[in-house]
Amino acid sequence: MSEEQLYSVSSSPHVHSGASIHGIMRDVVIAMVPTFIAAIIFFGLNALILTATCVISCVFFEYLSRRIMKRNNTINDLSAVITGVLLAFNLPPTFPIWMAVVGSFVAIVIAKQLFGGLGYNPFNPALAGRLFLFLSFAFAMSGDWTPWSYINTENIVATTSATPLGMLQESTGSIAFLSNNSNIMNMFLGKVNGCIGEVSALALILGGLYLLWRKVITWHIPVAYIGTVAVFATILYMIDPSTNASPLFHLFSGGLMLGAIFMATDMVTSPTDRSGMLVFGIGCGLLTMIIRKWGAYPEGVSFSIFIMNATTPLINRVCKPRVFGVKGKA
Amino acid sequence: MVKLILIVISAVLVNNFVLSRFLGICPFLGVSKKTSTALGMSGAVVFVMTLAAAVTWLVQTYVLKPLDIGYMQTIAFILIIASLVQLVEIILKKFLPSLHAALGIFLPLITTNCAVLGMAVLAIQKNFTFVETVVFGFASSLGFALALVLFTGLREKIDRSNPPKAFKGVAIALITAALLSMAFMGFSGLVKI
Amino acid sequence: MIETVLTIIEPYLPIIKTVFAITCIGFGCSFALAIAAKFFEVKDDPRIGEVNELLPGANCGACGYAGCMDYAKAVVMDDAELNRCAPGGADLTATLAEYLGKTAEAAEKQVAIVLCMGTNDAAKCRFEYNGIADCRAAHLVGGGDKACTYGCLGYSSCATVCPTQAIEMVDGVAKVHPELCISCGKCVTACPRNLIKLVPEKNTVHILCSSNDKGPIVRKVCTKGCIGCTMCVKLTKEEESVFMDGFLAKIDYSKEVQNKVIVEKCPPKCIIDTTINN
Amino acid sequence: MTASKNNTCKLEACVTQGSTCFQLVACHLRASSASPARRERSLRYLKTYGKRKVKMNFYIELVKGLWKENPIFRLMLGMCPTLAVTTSLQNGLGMGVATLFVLIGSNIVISMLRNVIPDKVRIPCYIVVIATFVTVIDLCMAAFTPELHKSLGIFIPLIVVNCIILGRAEAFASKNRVFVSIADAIGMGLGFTLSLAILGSLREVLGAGTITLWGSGLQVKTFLSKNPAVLLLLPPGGFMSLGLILGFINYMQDLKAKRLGKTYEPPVLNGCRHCIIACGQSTKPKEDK
Amino acid sequence: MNILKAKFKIHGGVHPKYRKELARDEETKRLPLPDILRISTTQHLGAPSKPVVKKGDYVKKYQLLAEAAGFISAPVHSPASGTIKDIVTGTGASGAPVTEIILETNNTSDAELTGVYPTDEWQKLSPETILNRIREAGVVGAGGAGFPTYVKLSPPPDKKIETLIINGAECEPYLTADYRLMLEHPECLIAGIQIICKVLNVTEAYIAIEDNKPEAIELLSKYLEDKKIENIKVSTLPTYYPQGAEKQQIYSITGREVPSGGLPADVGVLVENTGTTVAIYNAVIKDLPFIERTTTVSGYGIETPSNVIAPIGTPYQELIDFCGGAKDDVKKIISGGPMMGFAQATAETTTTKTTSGLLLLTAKEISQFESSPCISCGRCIAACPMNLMPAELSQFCEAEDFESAAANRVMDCMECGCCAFSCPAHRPLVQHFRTAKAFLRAQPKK
Repeated sequence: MSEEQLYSVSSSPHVHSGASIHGIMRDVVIAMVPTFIAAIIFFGLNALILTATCVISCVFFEYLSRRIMKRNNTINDLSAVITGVLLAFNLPPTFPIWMAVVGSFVAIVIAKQLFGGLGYNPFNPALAGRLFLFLSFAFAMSGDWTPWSYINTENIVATTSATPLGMLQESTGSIAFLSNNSNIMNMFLGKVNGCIGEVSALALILGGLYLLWRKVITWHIPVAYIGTVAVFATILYMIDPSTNASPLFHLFSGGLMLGAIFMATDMVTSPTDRSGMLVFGIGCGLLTMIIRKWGAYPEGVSFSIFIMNATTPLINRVCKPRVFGVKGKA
Repeated sequence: MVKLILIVISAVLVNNFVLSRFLGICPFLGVSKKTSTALGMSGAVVFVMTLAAAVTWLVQTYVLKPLDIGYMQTIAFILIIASLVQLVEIILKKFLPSLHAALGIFLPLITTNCAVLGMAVLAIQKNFTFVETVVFGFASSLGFALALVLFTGLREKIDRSNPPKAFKGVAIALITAALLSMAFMGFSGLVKI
Repeated sequence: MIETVLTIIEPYLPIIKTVFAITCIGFGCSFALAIAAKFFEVKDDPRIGEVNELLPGANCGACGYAGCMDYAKAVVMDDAELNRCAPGGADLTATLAEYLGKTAEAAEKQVAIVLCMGTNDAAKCRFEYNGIADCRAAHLVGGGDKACTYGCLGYSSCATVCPTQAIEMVDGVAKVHPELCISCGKCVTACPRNLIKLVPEKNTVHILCSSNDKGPIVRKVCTKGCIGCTMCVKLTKEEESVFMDGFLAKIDYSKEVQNKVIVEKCPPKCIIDTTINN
Repeated sequence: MTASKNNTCKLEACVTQGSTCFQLVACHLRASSASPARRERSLRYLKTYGKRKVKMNFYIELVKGLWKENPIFRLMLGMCPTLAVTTSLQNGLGMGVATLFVLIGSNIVISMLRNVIPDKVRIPCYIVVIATFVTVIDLCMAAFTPELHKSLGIFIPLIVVNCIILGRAEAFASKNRVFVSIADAIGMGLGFTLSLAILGSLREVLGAGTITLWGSGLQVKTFLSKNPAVLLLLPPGGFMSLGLILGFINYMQDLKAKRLGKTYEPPVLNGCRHCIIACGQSTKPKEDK
Repeated sequence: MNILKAKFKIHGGVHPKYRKELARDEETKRLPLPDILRISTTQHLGAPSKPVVKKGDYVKKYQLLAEAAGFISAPVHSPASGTIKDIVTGTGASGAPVTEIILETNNTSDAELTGVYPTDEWQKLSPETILNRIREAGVVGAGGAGFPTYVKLSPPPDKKIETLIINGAECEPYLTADYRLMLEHPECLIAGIQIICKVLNVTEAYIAIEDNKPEAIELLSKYLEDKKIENIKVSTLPTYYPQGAEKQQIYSITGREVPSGGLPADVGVLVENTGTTVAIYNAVIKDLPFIERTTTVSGYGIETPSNVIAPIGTPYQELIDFCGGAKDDVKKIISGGPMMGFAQATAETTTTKTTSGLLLLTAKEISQFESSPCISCGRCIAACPMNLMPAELSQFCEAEDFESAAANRVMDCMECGCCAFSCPAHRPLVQHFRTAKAFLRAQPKK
């Protein structure tokens, strides 16, 4: 009997859709390829080096921490790769390599593995790494923006070596200039300064469409997020166009697209139900605009998503679908 | 009016009592295991702190200042806060037993919640008027409540998670608090007060 | 005159003011509190708190109440039995009785025991189980993967609920460390196969099998199972401490086994004496 | 033998804290290969711990606060000043010394008055005593170290509500003679100072790249001073560094316990148990269902 | 035209690989009578029947073996003549211990029937007589749960049944037994529906069929048209799992939501399985007790997937041998469908009145569960037809916080398996809920 091959017995269901964490993460990686290409086009070798550093160090820290904790190896689920790429996308092209490694450490070890690894982290690891770097090394994160390879003398935005949002904050560029069509077009394509992965809205949207097509993400968070920003910016613009940039400027500047498509939709740290996702997206949008408009920092995407991450457990408590056959709230 | 709104925004978000001023950490870490208890504690703190703001301002302005013994602030305030808490407890127990049952166990804790005394001292340092002090007290406690409730939600998630053994319990709670506090850094510069 | 007094106390004025003010505040506060305490007094039985202090504070729930405080309340207000606190044991019962001026009979100290010896090499598996590592969950899937439908599944549900970590999984079977057991009975309810019993601590001889199958069936699935040969019953005929329940020999825990030779004589060796085997 | 001695200390720690220590004792009993007689004794100890007075000598009292019952790293007391003022070594030391002073003073007075103060109003009395010492140190610091006084700010008056001081008053000074109470206060105060210094220097080195002992007079710059991780000086850094240190300590303890063949349970914050104030209900938190 | 498209779309649901092509075109075959039948007395939901025979008795085909033990129970009849060898405790399909009557068959046909009613004469019978016949024949729901049909057809007087739905959705992958039944015996099915309509005095009846079975839809609607039956309509449902779940099907067709914890009768609807309907037909018109049923034997692990009529109590091994035997790489034997069926430890288990399928699956087809952490992707929530939050519920269950699970309505879970099917982390969600439900049911009511 014991030599005989035993049948496998488990609880139902006995068949599976075939979806796996690895598959989902692979799709996310694929979706980030256009942005990565755009980053290399605009920022050259630096973008490649930075991304490679972050990915390698993230995977290394993931491996190391799992090893020290004597737990199974999880680098195969590719989540560390995504964290690495996202972290790199959130860094300026001239960012020092050793600092990127520190950021990877914070992202993988402190924000993720200390909580038990993928699925347990309450905050988005890449954002934790980015915010740590941003708050620690403010100068390196925002100081020297001059692109390494891409210098277009016709493009004033590029030569002033400041991000569009930075210029809005410092009021160095006139609002009218920032909001004019050619500038918006540059921002849409990515011919501006900024972190390596956030400049090209076009590439990011392509990736987002791929994710939607593969059903990795749903439309709720990105649409709610971007929509809220658009509505908020439109209202401000209508109140006073001379001090407020146009809604299109707000949509394509800074990390909004990157945040809305890749970071706010991080499954682990966003609400699970559709209604909760809408709340989450709207919250992100409002906070982003509040910080952009009144806060001390030019950009509020990372902070807003991070803050909303903290509210996710509460949103999950409140936003629940109505159970079939139950009148009113469950 | 504008100043009152600014005080509220400042105390709730920008200079959150727990996350950026480090006041009231003990209850923040201690009473954040379950949402129900966190809400009870928040209620008790909001109640007591608002009341304490009013009373301490009155004592400061009408007793300590005229007598020119501002340095006795600490002793006077802690006495007042302690008795106030006791008083509230006695009265609640008599007249609102259900509320007492809900908040009762948290009330004595508030005596040593440094957020209350800290709020009173801060309000005096900032030369707030009476109304401003009361609003400040209320908003600070609201900020405490906000941080506590958010943190409790996170901790309920973390309690179901699987940190390495060495980080189970307080250590991981502190790391979570660090990340939450990092999130709240985003509000900095929103208002200056 | 007054002026002289004033000039004398002049340098000390701040001190006097301070003392005066703080005294006044202190006096005012205590006065207010005293009045409040007097007029708004709500009577609580102080004994509840004191009984609560006497209890061990394990909040294990063995007494059947929600926690130690609830039990204290029940003891003082509703005349609950004094011997229900398992962790406190006989000592506590005596203390409580003394404190409340009552008489109470101490409950016998009991410990949990797992009535199965079907370790990994002794008991066979029927199938390859794929699912949650929890006995209750595994029991619901095809009746558990152990070939013996009575035996310990080994997914340590009892060890998880034990408040004192007195249960350890040894070779796929739960084992109770009696010195740590506080007889709260949580494991008894946790075991889906009802293998765990609370038995008097003084009994040291146990039959560690719960299979009520006939001998050949038992022998097919486990080398350590009771085959119902009734040898132990025959050997203890005079003292009547072992009896047959269907095809399973059981110990009558109200008596003590005298003839310990049954430990040696049992063919599948499923009788143990904890004084020797431990 | 060291193992069992260690465990007895742990038991005593539990006794002084008034906490439930089933888990701890359970671990000890299960893992220790001690003789049955010792096991028996420990069990008896466990059963009667509520009633029996534990006798301890001066030395034990003095040393325990430094590590075994370190108020911050082990007992998790007085977190607010710990996190708030440790932006530099200097601040941490200043805060530690101020607290040490108050602790010694209040422990002496309370221990002396322990038979005089009526039980019902003991907490207000303790608070008044503590507040007095706090005011004294507040005024002293304002006079002699104005800079430090300014940078510690509101946290000096807040020593009043530091759980350590009230906690020691309630749990120790009110039950022990003056002599041991002083030892307890010194031990606890030094332990507190030590922890603050560790935390402060860590945060300063990483967050500012310097080590400052006396103003700018004694400032050492480290390799990080060019690109310090400023975040560590900000509030998140406080939480993070303390969390990491606690985790590290737990890890080392766990390793040590494993070497001795025992199991180690990290300290937990259970309701408001960490705050030893005898506020009636709160010492034994009602378990939520 | 009497084909009706379902109007209402339920939330959730999944699209598993159906693999119905394996057995859908196989004509139903009859299994030769096995030598040994082991007839379980737990053929239905409720109290197990009480054996009325004892060891050594000689029984004839159709003779009563065990009588109903209580209101929610059903009698069991002998599927063949032979000698009772023993009455023992065995293991049922769900793994729970059951009492089995072991019958040694002798293949003689000394059947004993009380009488046969001509097909047209049943119209004259009173509803009570029909009901009584259904009860005595031991008809139970053949879909899976095995609820005694007699009980179902006697709703409390305050609940008026207005609509009858015949569930021919057969949304479980692999299974084709009901489909073959509809194709091969439309007349039995329609007559069965008319009997139920008469018993309940219902005028409106729907035959619910998923739109992946166009032949059945066409055949039945043509049959109804030919016979000019107006009150029965064929309702086509979009194909997705669990379209055959009672509450979801009612919603799809009528738009009515069965309240949580309630029965279809609460919204004036009754749902019967096609197999049950045919069994009713057999009971009332042919006076045959429920002693055999059509079972789909399928999966990549069987040589020739087929639909087989087998007597109750047939060991699975007999069915497997009849269908050409098992292939070497069989990893799992499942009684029922792959989404809700029970995996078997051995092929020794026997068929019952509720065995709709016997699947032999290879390692390629089955899923492997891991208890890896939830990544909160929300797919289970999107898939849950009951609108629950499986991700959160399973975390409560994992932490053994069953009270929170109950507060979040774990009891409303019908264990359809959509959540676990779509979980990328391969979490054993359904098992968590089963455990929680078992725990909560064992708790005394407050």
